[in-house]
Amino acid sequence: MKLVIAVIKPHKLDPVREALTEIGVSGLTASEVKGFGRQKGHTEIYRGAEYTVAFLPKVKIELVIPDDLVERTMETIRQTAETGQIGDGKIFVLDVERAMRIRTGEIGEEAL
Amino acid sequence: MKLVIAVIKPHKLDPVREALTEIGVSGLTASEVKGFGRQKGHTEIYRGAEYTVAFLPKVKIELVIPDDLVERTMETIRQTAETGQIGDGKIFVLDVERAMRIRTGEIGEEAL
Amino acid sequence: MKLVIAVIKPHKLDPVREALTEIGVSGLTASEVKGFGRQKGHTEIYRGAEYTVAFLPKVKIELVIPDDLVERTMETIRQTAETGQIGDGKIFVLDVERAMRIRTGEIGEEAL
Amino acid sequence: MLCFAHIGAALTLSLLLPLPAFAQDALNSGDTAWIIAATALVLFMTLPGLALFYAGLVRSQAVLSVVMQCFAIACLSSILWLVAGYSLAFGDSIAGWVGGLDKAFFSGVTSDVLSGSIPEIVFAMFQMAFAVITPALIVGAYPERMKFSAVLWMSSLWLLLVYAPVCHWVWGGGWLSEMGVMDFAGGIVVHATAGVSAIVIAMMLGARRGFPEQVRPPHNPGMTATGAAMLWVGWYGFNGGSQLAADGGAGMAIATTHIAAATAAIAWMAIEWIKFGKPSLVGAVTGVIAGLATVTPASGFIGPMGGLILGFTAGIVCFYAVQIVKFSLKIDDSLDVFAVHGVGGIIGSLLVSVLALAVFGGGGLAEGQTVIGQLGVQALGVGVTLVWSAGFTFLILKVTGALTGGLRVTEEQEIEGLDIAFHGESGYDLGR
Amino acid sequence: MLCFAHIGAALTLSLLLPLPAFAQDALNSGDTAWIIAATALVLFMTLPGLALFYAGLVRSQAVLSVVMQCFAIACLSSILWLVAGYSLAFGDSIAGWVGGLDKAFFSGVTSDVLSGSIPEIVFAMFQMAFAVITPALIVGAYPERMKFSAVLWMSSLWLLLVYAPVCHWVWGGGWLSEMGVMDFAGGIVVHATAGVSAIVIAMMLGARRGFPEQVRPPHNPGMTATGAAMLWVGWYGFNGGSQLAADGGAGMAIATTHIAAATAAIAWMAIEWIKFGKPSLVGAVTGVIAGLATVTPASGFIGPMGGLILGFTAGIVCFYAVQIVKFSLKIDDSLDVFAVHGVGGIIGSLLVSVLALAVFGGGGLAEGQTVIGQLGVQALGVGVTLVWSAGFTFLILKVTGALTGGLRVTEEQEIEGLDIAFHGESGYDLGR
Amino acid sequence: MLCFAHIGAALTLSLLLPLPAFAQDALNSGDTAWIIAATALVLFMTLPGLALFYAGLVRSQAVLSVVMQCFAIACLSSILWLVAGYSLAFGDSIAGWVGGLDKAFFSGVTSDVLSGSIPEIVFAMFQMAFAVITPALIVGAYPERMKFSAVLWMSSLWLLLVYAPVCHWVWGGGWLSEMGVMDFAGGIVVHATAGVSAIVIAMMLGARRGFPEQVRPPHNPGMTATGAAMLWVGWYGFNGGSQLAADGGAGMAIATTHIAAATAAIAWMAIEWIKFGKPSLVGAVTGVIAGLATVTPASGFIGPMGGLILGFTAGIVCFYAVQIVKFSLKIDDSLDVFAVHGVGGIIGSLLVSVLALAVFGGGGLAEGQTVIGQLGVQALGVGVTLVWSAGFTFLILKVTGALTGGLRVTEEQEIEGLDIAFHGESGYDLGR
Ligand SMILES: Nc1ncnc2c1ncn2[C@@H]1O[C@H](COP(=O)(O)OP(=O)(O)O)[C@@H](O)[C@H]1O
Ligand SMILES: Nc1ncnc2c1ncn2[C@@H]1O[C@H](COP(=O)(O)OP(=O)(O)O)[C@@H](O)[C@H]1O
Ligand SMILES: Nc1ncnc2c1ncn2[C@@H]1O[C@H](COP(=O)(O)OP(=O)(O)O)[C@@H](O)[C@H]1O
Repeated sequence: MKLVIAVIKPHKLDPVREALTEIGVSGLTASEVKGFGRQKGHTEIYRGAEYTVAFLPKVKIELVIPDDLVERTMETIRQTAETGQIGDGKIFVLDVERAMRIRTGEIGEEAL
Repeated sequence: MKLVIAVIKPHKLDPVREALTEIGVSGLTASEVKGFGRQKGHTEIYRGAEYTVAFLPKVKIELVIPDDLVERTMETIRQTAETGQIGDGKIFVLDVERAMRIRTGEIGEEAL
Repeated sequence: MKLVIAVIKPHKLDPVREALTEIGVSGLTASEVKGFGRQKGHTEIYRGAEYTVAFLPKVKIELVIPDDLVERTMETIRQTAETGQIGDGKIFVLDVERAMRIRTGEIGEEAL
Repeated sequence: MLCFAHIGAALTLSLLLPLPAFAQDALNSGDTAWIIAATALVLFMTLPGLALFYAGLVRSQAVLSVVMQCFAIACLSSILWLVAGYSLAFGDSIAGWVGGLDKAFFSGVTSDVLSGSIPEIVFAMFQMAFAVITPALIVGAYPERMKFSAVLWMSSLWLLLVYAPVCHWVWGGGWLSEMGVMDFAGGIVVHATAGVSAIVIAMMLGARRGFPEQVRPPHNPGMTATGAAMLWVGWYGFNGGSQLAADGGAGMAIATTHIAAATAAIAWMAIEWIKFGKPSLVGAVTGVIAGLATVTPASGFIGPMGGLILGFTAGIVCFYAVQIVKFSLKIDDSLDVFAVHGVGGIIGSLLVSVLALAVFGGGGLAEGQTVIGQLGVQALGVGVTLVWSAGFTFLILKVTGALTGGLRVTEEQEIEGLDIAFHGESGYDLGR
Repeated sequence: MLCFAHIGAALTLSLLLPLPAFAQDALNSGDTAWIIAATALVLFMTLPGLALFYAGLVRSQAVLSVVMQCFAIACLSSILWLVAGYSLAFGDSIAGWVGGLDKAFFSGVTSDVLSGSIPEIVFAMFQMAFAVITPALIVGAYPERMKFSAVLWMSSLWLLLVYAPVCHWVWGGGWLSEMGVMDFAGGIVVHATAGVSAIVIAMMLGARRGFPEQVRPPHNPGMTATGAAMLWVGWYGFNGGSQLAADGGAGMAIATTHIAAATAAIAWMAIEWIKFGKPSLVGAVTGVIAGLATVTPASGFIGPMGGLILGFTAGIVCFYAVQIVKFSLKIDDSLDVFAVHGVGGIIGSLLVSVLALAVFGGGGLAEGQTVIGQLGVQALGVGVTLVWSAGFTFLILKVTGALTGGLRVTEEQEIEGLDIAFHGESGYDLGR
Repeated sequence: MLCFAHIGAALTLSLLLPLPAFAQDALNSGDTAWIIAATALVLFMTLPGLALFYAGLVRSQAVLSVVMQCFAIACLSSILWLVAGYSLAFGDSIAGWVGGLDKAFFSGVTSDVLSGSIPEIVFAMFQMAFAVITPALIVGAYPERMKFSAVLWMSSLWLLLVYAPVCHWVWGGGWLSEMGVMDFAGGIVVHATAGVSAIVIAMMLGARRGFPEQVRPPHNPGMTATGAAMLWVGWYGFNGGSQLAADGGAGMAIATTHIAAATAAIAWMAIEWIKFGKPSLVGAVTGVIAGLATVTPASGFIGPMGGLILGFTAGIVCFYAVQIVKFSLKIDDSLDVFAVHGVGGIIGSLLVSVLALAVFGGGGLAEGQTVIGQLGVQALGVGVTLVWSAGFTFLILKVTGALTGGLRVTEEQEIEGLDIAFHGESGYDLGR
């Protein structure tokens, strides 16, 4: 099994979720994160004082999938999350050794 | 060392934390996440407009532990976090190559 | 490529980000987390009722870097994030199998 | 108001109360005390009341922009009211259609000139508070997608071309008041004008991204409820103050106002409970506002019974009006200005002709006026107001669009949210 | 109030001020102006004051449900007050225990009927605001775990069976007012009734999941402080308005009220500082409310000194009352309605017999009444009120439980939070 | 105020209005009604107005500490005002510099003693509300880094040593009022004293960690705007109430106040728009407060025109004052108390000598006084007040530092935030 971590633009979360369900992904976990990279942050000015906000709001999705689904998952995410603008984000893949479904105790791919 | 990632129901965080301390886990990191899976989300209605909330509030805990503790950790989390209801969550295990304690610079299992 | 996960004190985020940029890290993702470990939490008292807050606010940074940058990255984070006080946090390193830049579809180290 | 409230007051006070002889020709400190307090209450309705009511209903990325729009409109309207608005509304009538500029810059409105039993400056300020909230009500039509510059231009022109004239017709001694139209506190002047203009703007501006399926739910219903509560409290000044005296008429006005608000909220809750299985807070407070808007034109002319009837009607009719506008007509009048304020104000302005009758506990119609006759006047007043408001709003938007290079923000700005895009601020920084 | 405040007013105004001859038999526009404003202030106490005060103290998953309960109770109580409540409280007395239905639907309360120097409709609305806040105070006893339907049934029955009668006894010319009980603004009528009922409900409903160790801390103390501040400001209308006139008596009432609030807050802060090492905001504002509740029955009868003494007592006694109820008796009166309002109201209702004496700067007791004698009357009034309130609340809960198939929500609903479970809304959507 | 507002009132009321004969020597219920309401409005300015205005501007980890400081100062000041403050300000003058202790504990201020046409107890409470907000204004100078104990000591001493005497000079019949200084509602007494003291404190306390580059932006601008709106509404009571009557003078005071606020906000917005490309909400509401502070000393003496001019001046001058203090002088007067309140109050106190002239629609200067003459008196008043306030604040801080073992919190406490470090609470618990 693999853990796919994708950092995307917040308004792309729902489209990506829907696209992934269609290719048979059973579940995923999302969290709000702050991203720093090539995309510039913005500056806020209060009473003349400038505050540079280096981090931009992003959403991180994490999903564990069977090895054979990795290709399609990455492709799906890429196509759905892409806007062509700088700041679209990244996809990373890590290896997962074990998985378990808490409710049933099932392990391995059954747990997904 | 292994990184154990568990996604659980929010009100199970404290019980799990206590149970883990008892079996000798020295620390962990938790974060609020939104989960999507078999468990249905709910719909909110404002002035007649329906909003389907696909994601449910979950808590993700991440802890790095020595290899020999993996079994007991997974068991402990499963037992404590289980409610038998759909949506109890998952446990994933990944391999960790290195660890370091910032305060002391200790590395490896000493860092945990 | 490696995934470096560091849990640090919140007010160290900006210094660490700046230090990492200097050594050539192209980007990173940060999130607000709650940490539990050796450092004691605090208690809040409302109308005489004590609430022990076991978790402390921490910031988790995740960055994927080329293998050769791991040493310097860990050192940089350690030096910048250290206060010498208990609770300074940890650094973990995991292996990353694949990476992709959503905007361009570039893969591997080009994606970083 | 001027004219009718006074008849109202007259009706009320006549005979039964031994009135201090100088009541109408000298300063009455009690009346003055109440109208000054009422003025503060009406200002409180807009700032922070309406601002919070609306701001809680939008996405968190636009919360500040909504508050900012309310503040900016309040400031602009105040200045414009001083400069010309008050005079256009209450200056010497030009053929009954608009006031002259004789009172521009409040000229002649010194602290020792009276209007009835209160200083005219107090009356002018009370009216200013109305001129502040009316254009601000329209903010609910265009949140999250209109350029700030366009908001300012449009609101300013609207105040002078729509609000001031209609205010003159009804309260400034214009043609409608000549005909004896009944609008105690602004069903026509405030709610009908704002409501119909909101629809026009929503149609010309277009819907929010993703409307109707994809729009985000209200980001802070508690903020909305807080604002609604402030509007409710402030409305005591809005309707009770329109009596322009501290007497039983003012008391009855707050009674009918309060009862209508409470009844409408219960009706709205009931419908949601039946239709959706759950009564919501946003629904309940929307009912409150619907009841308040609906009772406004009638508040000083009717009795508690009338309040019950208007409140009940408001709760039901406005609920379905929202559904029709949003889901049948697919018009993104985002915060339902027309369905709640417009529809409510119109209902109230028509039903007052019936509910003012003594049988319903009302103060009765003017000497020798019949229900049918009054209904005709009311219908005419509402009709002409709707046409005038819609027409001028259309023109104003055309002009504004030209002045600001389009009314609408870019898609990027809408996605990022107006707070950062137009004001360089973010609403909540709650992290460490 | 009716009876005593007038004596109060009399005491105050007599002799020294040259009163306009018609003071008591004609409309006084100044008094009317103040009471209308006071009515708005008292409504403001509940909406949004009390709603925010309570909502900030619960978990974020129940914030809306608390606000919703306050709104719904406010609306229901208003209608019930119009329909029957006002008449049960102020209608022709039936043997001194309850009013008749002669004033049902405010019949006879037209805008030209006076009550003292103000229109009766204004008096009726002022009283309505009291009828709105009293059942809403009880919301603090059962947050996060009571069915919404049960809340509505219970509050409605409670208004008619507990509030209205007790209000009649004390202010409506009932048996307690015959005996000369002193309750200027509601120590017995408002705080004692609500406080003891809260305890009964908390015991019958059971504690929140995980009480006492595991309950979550207040989710938004700033919201609670905002509500407390609004309650403080509104209390000027609550106590000052109970004078039913704009005179020195009203002025003295707000003075004693303000001083008691400030003193109680300081006392509470001091205790926390000593006991826990840190004075908390939640503690300080709880002290404010304790002081306000405690001074309420006495506010118009005492002087500044009395305010200091009552405030100091309130801060200390109520602090320990909270500890006893929650941690000794283990009763989850979640937001401390009994310990703060009940205990405060009782203390004030008893101490007024002493502090009303001229030596403490008070206005004195009624002609020929002694401290012991007055104390007896007060104790009797408090005692009977506690028994009546507790008894009927018990019965009402039994009936309500039967009507709603149990008072309590399921554990799942409690965990998920009432906002989503019962109203289909969430309090904060601050994410992107 | 006492003296001048009365002349103001006189000017206003004289001749043209047929005054009830007993106007100045008997209770006027209308005037009393307004001043009681005004007192509630001024209390509302501090709680929750000012508390929210300031709390929204700090980091989320210090939001509660700011609200707590406002509450604690309000409570302490109220008690001190009762005990001695009122007497030091309004007791029998000792050589024109301070009042005696004859009115300590409000002795002699019974409910039947009049001050002008209102009960003295009402006047004393109205003044108490001023004594509450003035030291609370200074909270903006030292948020996030001053020990709570130091805040309490300093504020208490400041009230007695700075506020009370200056209040006596100007309003209590002291030397400045003898010279005919014009300060309608507190440009000198409130804003100049608080403003200059703020700067002194900021300098002695030192800047926040990371100032100026690294400080966090306002954590909740919407909260700040809500507070600003409440301040605006409450200011009607602050300035309008200072007329001490419900008449045209009070009406004109709220008119000039409102117009100045609106104009200053627009001016501030315009500057930001030009300079930074975006007008911000925080900027707009800061402009509102600048306009209100600036018009305060003049509000009852000038006309609408004067309001426009003062508002415009305030918006521009205060904007640049902020830049100079923060970025040129690098003084961390964190929430700009001096730049906004101090500078505003001073400008208004000087310009009133010109704008009070009839040509600007003002009520004119006192009999036989010239602009130059008046300007001299104003300048002297401002000058002496600044020196006195700065000097005593310096001494008070030295004493306080000694009493509390240093004024400043530790770096750890500052990083963790004062909410947890000093009050054991956290502002927002919005998680599951
Ligand atoms: N090396 C990295 N490790 C982890 N996250 C990264 C890394 N580089 C970028 N990111 C995340 O991806 C987001 C987008 O990256 P950015 O460089 O701004 O644009 P793009 O991906 O289009 O080149 C960043 O905001 C950050 O959250
Ligand atoms: N494949 C997955 N990868 C990552 N997280 C998952 C995955 N499947 C489920 N989750 C997380 O686990 C939670 C519970 O999963 P769900 O399918 O709803 O119930 P259950 O685990 O009982 O089958 C989800 O809300 C989601 O946060
Ligand atoms: N085994 C672990 N796995 C994951 N995170 C950990 C682990 N141990 C500690 N942490 C994180 O590091 C933070 C600091 O650890 P702590 O033991 O408190 O101090 P120190 O790192 O100085 O020994 C904790 O708050 C927690 O977020």
